[in-house]
Amino acid sequence: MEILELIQANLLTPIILFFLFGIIAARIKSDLKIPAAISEFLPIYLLAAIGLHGGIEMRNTGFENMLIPMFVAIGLSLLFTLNHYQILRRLGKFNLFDSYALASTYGAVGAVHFSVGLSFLKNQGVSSEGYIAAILAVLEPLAFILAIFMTNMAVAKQIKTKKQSFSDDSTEIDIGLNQTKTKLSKVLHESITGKAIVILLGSIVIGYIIGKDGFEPIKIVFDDMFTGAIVIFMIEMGIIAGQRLDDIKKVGVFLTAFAIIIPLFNGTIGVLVSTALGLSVGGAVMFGLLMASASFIAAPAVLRHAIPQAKPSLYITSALGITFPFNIIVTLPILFTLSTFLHSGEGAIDLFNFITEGF
Amino acid sequence: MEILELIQANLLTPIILFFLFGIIAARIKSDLKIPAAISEFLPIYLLAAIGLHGGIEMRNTGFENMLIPMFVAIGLSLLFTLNHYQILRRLGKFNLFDSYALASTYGAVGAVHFSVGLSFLKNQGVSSEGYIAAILAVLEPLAFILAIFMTNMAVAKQIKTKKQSFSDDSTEIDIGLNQTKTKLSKVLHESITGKAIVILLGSIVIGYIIGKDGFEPIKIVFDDMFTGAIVIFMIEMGIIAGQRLDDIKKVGVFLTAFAIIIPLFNGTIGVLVSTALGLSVGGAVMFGLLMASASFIAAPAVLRHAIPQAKPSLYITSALGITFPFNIIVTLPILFTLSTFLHSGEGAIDLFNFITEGF
Amino acid sequence: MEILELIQANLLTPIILFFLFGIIAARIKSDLKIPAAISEFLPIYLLAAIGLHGGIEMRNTGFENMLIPMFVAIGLSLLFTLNHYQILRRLGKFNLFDSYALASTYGAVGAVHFSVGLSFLKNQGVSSEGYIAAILAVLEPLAFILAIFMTNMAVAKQIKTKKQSFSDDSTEIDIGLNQTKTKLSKVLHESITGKAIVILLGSIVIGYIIGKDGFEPIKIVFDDMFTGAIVIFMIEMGIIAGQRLDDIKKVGVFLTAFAIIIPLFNGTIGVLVSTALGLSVGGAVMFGLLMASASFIAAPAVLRHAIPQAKPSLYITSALGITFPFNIIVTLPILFTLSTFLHSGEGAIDLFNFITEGF
Amino acid sequence: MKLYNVKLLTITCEILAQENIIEILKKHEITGYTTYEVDGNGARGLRGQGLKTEKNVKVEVIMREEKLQDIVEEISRTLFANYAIVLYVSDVGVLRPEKF
Amino acid sequence: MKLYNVKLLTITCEILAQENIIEILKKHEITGYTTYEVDGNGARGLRGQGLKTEKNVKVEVIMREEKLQDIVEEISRTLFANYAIVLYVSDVGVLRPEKF
Amino acid sequence: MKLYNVKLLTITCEILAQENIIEILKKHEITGYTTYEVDGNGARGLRGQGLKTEKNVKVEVIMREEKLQDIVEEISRTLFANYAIVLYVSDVGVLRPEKF
Ligand SMILES: Nc1ncnc2c1ncn2[C@@H]1O[C@H](COP(=O)(O)O)[C@@H](O)[C@H]1O
Ligand SMILES: Nc1ncnc2c1ncn2[C@@H]1O[C@H](COP(=O)(O)O)[C@@H](O)[C@H]1O
Ligand SMILES: Nc1ncnc2c1ncn2[C@@H]1O[C@H](COP(=O)(O)O)[C@@H](O)[C@H]1O
Ligand code: NA
Ligand code: NA
Ligand code: NA
Repeated sequence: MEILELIQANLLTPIILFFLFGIIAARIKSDLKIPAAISEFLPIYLLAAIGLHGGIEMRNTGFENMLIPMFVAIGLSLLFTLNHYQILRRLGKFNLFDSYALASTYGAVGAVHFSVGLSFLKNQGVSSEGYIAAILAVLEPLAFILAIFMTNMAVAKQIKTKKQSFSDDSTEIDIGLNQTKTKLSKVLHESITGKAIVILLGSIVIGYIIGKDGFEPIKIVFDDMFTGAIVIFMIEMGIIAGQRLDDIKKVGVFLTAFAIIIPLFNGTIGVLVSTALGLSVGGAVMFGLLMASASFIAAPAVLRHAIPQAKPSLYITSALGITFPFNIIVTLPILFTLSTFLHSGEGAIDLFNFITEGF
Repeated sequence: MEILELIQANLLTPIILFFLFGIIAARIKSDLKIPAAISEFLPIYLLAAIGLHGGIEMRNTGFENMLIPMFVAIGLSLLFTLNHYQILRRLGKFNLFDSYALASTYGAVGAVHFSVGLSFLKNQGVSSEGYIAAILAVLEPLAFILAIFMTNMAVAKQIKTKKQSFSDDSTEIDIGLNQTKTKLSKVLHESITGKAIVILLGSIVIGYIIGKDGFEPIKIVFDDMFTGAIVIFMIEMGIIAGQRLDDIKKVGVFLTAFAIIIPLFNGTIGVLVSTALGLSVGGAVMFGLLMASASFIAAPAVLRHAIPQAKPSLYITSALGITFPFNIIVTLPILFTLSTFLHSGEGAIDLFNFITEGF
Repeated sequence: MEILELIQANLLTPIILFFLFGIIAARIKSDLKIPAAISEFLPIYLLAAIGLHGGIEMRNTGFENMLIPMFVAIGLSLLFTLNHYQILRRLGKFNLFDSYALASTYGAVGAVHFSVGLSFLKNQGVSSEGYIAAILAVLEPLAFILAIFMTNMAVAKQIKTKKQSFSDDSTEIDIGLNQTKTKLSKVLHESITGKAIVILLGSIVIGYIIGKDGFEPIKIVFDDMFTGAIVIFMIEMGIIAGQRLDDIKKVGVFLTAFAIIIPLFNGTIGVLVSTALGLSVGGAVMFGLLMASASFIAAPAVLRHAIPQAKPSLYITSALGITFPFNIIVTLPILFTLSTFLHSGEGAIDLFNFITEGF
Repeated sequence: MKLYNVKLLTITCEILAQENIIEILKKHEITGYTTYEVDGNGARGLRGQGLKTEKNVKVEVIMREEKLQDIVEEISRTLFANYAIVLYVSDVGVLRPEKF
Repeated sequence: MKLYNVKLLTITCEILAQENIIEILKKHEITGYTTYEVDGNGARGLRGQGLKTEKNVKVEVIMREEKLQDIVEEISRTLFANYAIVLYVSDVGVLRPEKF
Repeated sequence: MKLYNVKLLTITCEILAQENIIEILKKHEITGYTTYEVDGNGARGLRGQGLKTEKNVKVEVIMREEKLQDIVEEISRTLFANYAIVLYVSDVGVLRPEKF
């Protein structure tokens, strides 16, 4: 089977192998770790490289065609987030806070996923639309904002209900509502000025301005070294994932299944839709991967403030310990196979039928 | 206009754009920052690269011609420092301590300026005399030593005057004078063993010894990656500059004007003089840039000990928040245009007249 | 003389020059230092690069021939360690703890030595057997384990002797013996899961799996940048060695002589034996260098726990302050000359006679 | 030199709660404090390995006894339930009590 | 808010002794502590420059007075001779004494 | 194990004043101390972002009461005017008072 072969080939790349190595190192309780300064710097570097690359591509290919995929991505992300919430709350019986936190963790996007995806495509000799980096930037805060908004609405409603029963406590409740508003506007500001978005957007703009020629003097650092840098980062990600494997018991069977099925489902939808929108083979893979990805670097920083009642051990562990490995090892090759199939002669026809029937 | 075009072209290079980006990131209160270990390491790396490059060049071209430019640079630096002091104390009405601190901040030289200048020239395909790196090393401690010496002289005089009025307190005053001497010798030692000078001089010597062939195995790290490394450093410099923009109010109009006019003036003199001394187009630019530069990494470390009474918010803010951006965006292209003009046929004649008339 | 010329040529490479520079910087009390995060990261990076390189080579050349050299290396290391102990305890009059600690420091191997050796060979255009990286990994914990075992045996014997005289204290002694066993098994676990071995073994396996093609995308980071990275690390090693030079007085004449003669002796044996085993010119140099090397990064971490009674100022200072500089400046070129000679026509014959007579 | 008695409040908590604490201090008109990152172990398990957001931070605040009660009360009310946090108070002597 | 008196034990020692200390704490059923790397100077000379293994670490433990005596005794018996180490005890007030 | 009462002097100051403080300690024949970098906020504004020279450092010194007075006096006389600095003293118990 083609997919299995691709999964196997993907499994044997340095990125995946060093990730697995990191997991093993953590499991045997080795003291190996990448110093904090390096592992804090690497995401900044990776995002700058992604942004520059995206900006340069956008300059080459224009960004007129970007708007529709962007809005579709936004729409899908919001839909997915709401869908996750329903599944988690109804079927999973998680409490309100955990449900929203998890829903948005999986509705959000992951920059490390994106880096690995770009490297995977590079390895396959396939390119992707530069503007997908811009979509990454826009999606990054989206699911969080939705989740926080919804949580606060829900909490406000609860408080109001309480208010009606004990009508003497109204000042305290008003304060509560006000605090909620302040919190929302603060989280909004924090999300938009968060380092990931800022460096990503900034680099896209700079990449767009400087173009291929201006990029030349820094190409070695921001392009040639990219995969090597990911490899180093993956060691640390593997170690952290490995340290969390014990917590998977706490995550439970339901959430484990959720952490595997949802990315596959969201990713497949992403590939189908973006192919229908006319994205290239590689572009559809990246689009699908964005939909499939879960956030494990931005999520704790935002959700801990915004929904402090939610348990971080749930959303970090499932995103980093289950979904991330699954996505880069299994989902990514599957999405690639799917996209290749859809973009080949027959796939395109199939998809055409699928879409026309689907709508 | 040619200069404006060059300024514009320079503005659109990754170095400048990422610096501006850093400023914006700081202004919108993003939490973006380069981890301390990285931003402490980068100046060491940049100075090693500058030094190796200079040393290798000196081996190619010899350093017999280096002595005259070196002494002229020393002379100019000292003159400039004294001139700054007069302007700041008389016209600017700054107190003695702030005047000397600021005078030497602008009399001193900046390694980051130098790095950006080298990259700018590389971009323009112009080379420069390797020995200018050696001049950088020699100038680095110079202005500080002068300023500290003058400050201590002034303080000693004040104390002596006091002594004559209250002749009973003489032991305390002698102690004061002794402390001053200790301080001066300590600052001297600290300046000369300061990490910037040590790594710069060491690398020059090593570059000279190993030459082009010996450099080959480390060329990728110490040459090819140079501009990419500056870009990363410029993000952090931009962030720090951006954080200080609020303090510019405290700096006041006079010092703001000083921080713009003085570098332009000193830089122009530098280009003129070095061209007259026979330096190449690129060499004259680097020489001028040295004269135009202000120190914002070494200065706080030296001046805080040597003239603790001076306000660091003045000298750091003006050097990093005003002069540095102005120099790399505006002064550098101006000096380049000037140098190109002077080295072209007509310029050379003009300069000859200018010089012969001038003396 | 050929050796002197080679020593001189080696002396003038960036690696050695920056090491000497670091020593000087420390001696003049410069505040130059490489930030901790960088100097903690560099050994991990170097070991990953060594491992990948070794693994890829092993894939090319097979590792069937590896077993005999591996076992010979193990045997030699253990023999050397015991030999060191006798010399130190009998001739040097060191106490039991210091003797075992020093014996194992010199019986163990040094990854930094190995990095410098690889770079040296690269510079000479000579390759070496990839499986020597695997030997490095296996030897790393070996001498420590032996030394700890011997120390604990010795301590246990002492305690038993005591027991016979004061037979009332037996419970305490049993506890002591039990603690010893726990300690040994803990040190064993710690050694095997120590970051150096883990990253080295992991990278060998990954290198073996990915091969030359899979290595391509990360070659720039893990191969081309290797020598540049060592140079940066050597600055820090030089600084640390320089800071310890004062302690050499405490080390004493005997240990100083030991720290120079033993590596030369062990290294020579290593080259002779490995040449006899059929290793290539470069392979024999690396094998000899392993035998000659002393451990100064792993040693303190292991020995401080395992033999806390031993003075770290002895074993760190002699290994890092004396043996390491001596080995990379003098021993390495000597071993190279020896190996070249042995592998050339006449050398081979000589060796054949030497060996046949020797056994 | 006379030493004046004041209180030193030390809060060890997960790094993401630092901002909340500093806001509470600001609300009580305290702008002087010292912070640094630490590792730790406690009821919420080992902290400080892995992601930066999993670190702990210590916040130390010298303050007059008058303010202590309210600040401690607000921190414990708003943060104890959801964050990894430990807080303690000690007596210290300072030279310039007017600074705090 | 009532503050309850407990003890704060602070140990400053070379980083390689940290594990030994935490084991001693564990043996006495204490799992809460805070650690951070520091530089230092003392009888065993300047520490914190150069190799990571040459750093110092501070270990801070809030505990009830009952356990203090035994822990301090064990640390001093097993570690004082061979390691760079300094230890001191102070009085602090906490809100939730049951945590310690 | 008897604990002996000594003083713990803690100085939080800008990193460039660290050397001055250590010199003062040396002058009073104190060679034992612990230092670590911290961030802070106070009368001289936020410190610890940006340039390394803008960081704060904490210097902790265990000493006998006899020396405290003079050292505190010298630090406050020579450094309070020009440097960002805060200093406090607390009581601690140690096992080996002869070390300090
Ligand atoms: N007994 C203790 N002594 C010192 N620090 C503690 C103690 N218990 C907890 N901590 C610190 O407070 C943090 C949060 O504690 P906890 O909420 O119990 O997980 C821990 O990560 C430690 O840094
Ligand atoms: N008087 C002191 N005050 C504060 N810390 C000290 C003192 N003496 C020693 N230390 C710390 O304890 C560590 C070990 O001390 P020592 O065993 O004396 O070398 C030193 O490196 C310092 O960090
Ligand atoms: N009330 C306080 N509590 C704790 N630390 C403080 C306090 N005030 C100032 N500091 C620390 O002392 C440093 C210098 O203070 P200042 O001289 O007031 O700027 C600050 O940067 C803080 O690290
Ligand atoms: Na997603
Ligand atoms: Na200047
Ligand atoms: Na050896």
